[in-house]
Amino acid sequence: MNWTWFHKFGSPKWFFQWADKWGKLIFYIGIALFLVGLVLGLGFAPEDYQQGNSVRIIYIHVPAAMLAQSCYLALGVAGIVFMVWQMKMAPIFMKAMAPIGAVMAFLALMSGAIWGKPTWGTWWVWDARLTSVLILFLMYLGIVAIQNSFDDTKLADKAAAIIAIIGLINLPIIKYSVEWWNSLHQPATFVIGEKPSMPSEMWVPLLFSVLGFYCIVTALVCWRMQTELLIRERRASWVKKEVTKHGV
Amino acid sequence: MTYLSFLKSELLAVFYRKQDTINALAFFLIVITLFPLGVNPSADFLEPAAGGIVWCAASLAILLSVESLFKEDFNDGSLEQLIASGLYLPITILIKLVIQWCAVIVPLLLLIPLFSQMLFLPWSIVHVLIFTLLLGSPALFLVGTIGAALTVSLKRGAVLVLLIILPFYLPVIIFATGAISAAQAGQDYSGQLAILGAISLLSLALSPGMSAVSIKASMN
Amino acid sequence: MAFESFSEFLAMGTHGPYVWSVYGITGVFLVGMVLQTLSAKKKQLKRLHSILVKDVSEREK
Amino acid sequence: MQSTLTLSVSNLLIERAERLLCKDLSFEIHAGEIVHIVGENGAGKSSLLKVIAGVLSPLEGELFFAGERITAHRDVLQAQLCYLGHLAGVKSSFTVIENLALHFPAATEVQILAALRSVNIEKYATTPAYQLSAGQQKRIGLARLWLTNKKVWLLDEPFTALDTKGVTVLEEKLQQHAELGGMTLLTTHQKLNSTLHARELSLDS
Repeated sequence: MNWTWFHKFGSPKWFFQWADKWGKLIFYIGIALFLVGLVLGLGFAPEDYQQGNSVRIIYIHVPAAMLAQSCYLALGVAGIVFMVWQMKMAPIFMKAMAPIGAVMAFLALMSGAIWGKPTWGTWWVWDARLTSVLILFLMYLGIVAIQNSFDDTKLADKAAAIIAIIGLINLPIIKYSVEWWNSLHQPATFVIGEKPSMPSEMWVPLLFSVLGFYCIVTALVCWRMQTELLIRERRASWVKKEVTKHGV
Repeated sequence: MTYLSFLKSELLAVFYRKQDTINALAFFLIVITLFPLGVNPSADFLEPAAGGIVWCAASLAILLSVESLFKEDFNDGSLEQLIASGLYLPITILIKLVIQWCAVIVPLLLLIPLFSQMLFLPWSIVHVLIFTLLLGSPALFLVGTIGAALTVSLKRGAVLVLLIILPFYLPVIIFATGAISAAQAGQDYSGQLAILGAISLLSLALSPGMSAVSIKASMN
Repeated sequence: MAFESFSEFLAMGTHGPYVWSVYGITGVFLVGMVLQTLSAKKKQLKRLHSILVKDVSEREK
Repeated sequence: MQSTLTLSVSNLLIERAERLLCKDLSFEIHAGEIVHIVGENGAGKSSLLKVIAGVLSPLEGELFFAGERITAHRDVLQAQLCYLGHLAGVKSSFTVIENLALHFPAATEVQILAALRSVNIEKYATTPAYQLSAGQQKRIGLARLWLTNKKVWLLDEPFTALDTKGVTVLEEKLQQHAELGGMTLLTTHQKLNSTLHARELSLDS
């Protein structure tokens, strides 16, 4: 297998220029996909026979929840990459990613709670999915807190990486424990966002929306990494060149 | 410095810091008192909630006692000496932790029969509570140590440790209280105990090494 | 089309407030994130640029 | 044997809190030498000692001791190392004797008392350290020099908080250590007695 792409992403200069070239395109593609998903989902998808039109919240809830999980997964993997291979880009990626993941977890919680009101009659139900997202949100807050608590960037990077790795190991344990705990306390009546067989009118817009979210988050992370790179590599000659090129 | 002399001096340190152990137990007692006063003192509420209350109180007390595990050593230079001594850091951390565990958990276990009566936990269940504490608390100590090691150079790290470590305590709390409620319902609880043991073993495999890395990163 | 008219679309049966508040809040957060990200990048570029200009002018002196 | 006891440092790069302390630092210390690290405040004197002791890691560079590469693992050096940092690692709740017993489990009480006599704190042997003054606490750390048989001494500001008599005693000890084939690397703002023949190593570029 050819690993040059991996090494290229490890080079700050190469990444900065790559993000300059592709960031905007990815962002616009993401927006387009998301809008298509929204139009299809809000206007054309059928309403649910049980939940009525509130099911349309799925086009926000599911992508946000998926992103929240994927982002934490990515954080953990970046933590391992940093601790094992000392790759310089990994903590920059983590710094850019953590707040976005936290926002995604928050959006999933918020949409889940609002969806819960017409579905269950209360804003909050301690169901397995909402509870795990809540814990995930807390774990994000921990990582963001630790990233911002140290004056020494190196120590902050290492601390965040270690916590992300422990989080990655813990994630399946937490998920399993919460599901088990949930089955103990309330037999599942019906779980939001999960249908045995979803009609294509529903999952096609969902797919668009999910892909759109992924693209938007990718673009955002690229841009935030650029900012972080500018801060950390401010003395490097390539940064000076980029700064003159961008002008003001 | 040898492992044995380090062990002796740690025992001595725990002996001199008796007040810390007493503080942890007092904190535990206060949290337990909060529930009857703050929620409901009737046996109807307390009996099913007892396991959860004890475990929440224990988690907080343990985390607070672990949080400052390396603080004093960091501030007086002992930690530097320990690193420069050539002893294998993960092992010394483990020694420290075992002593701390004994200092906090042993008195706690002795007091558990008393506390469980205050919470109306039936006598026939008390031993299950003790089992869960024996099997689950090592995981809490081990995971908490990583947080303590990471924040050792911070002046005010206590809240940060609580924030980053408590989410990792949730599975332990869930399975521990699960075992207790299973026992209360007259069901088999050995599965939950086995999971608690497994989590503790996993933490034992990971925590000393990660704590050592964290401590080394914190030196300046 | 799942809806007969635009007003029906807005009402979403009886679930309009729920659906639209979710989409509204999400929109605010997404736009906020994008603006914050771009402005942070711009601010950093500007800061570095001003330092660079100062350096160059000092060297010329 | 003495000729193999050499500590050498090559192309060391030390960074602390994103500040470059030293770059391309190379030097060698041989048995019987006393090296005095000089440099301005914040030049990285303490950090250099910590890097050699293994407390901090250098960003770049290599360390060798007795012919072995010790950059990644300092075990070989640490087996021969007595490091006294800016903070001497004195536990305030321990008595003076208990503090020393941690480092010298094999030492008898007579030996420890003799060491305490050398640094003039014998009468406080069973006093908890927190009751002692800063200078007396510093002497607890220094007393280790009279108990240790380690060859490599790294001393960070050993003379602060010592009176003139204490300084003389410590200088004599350093002299004796050098004559016995030990090596000393120390930082101090004080002018060292010329009889020590200390070699100066400057960190200022």
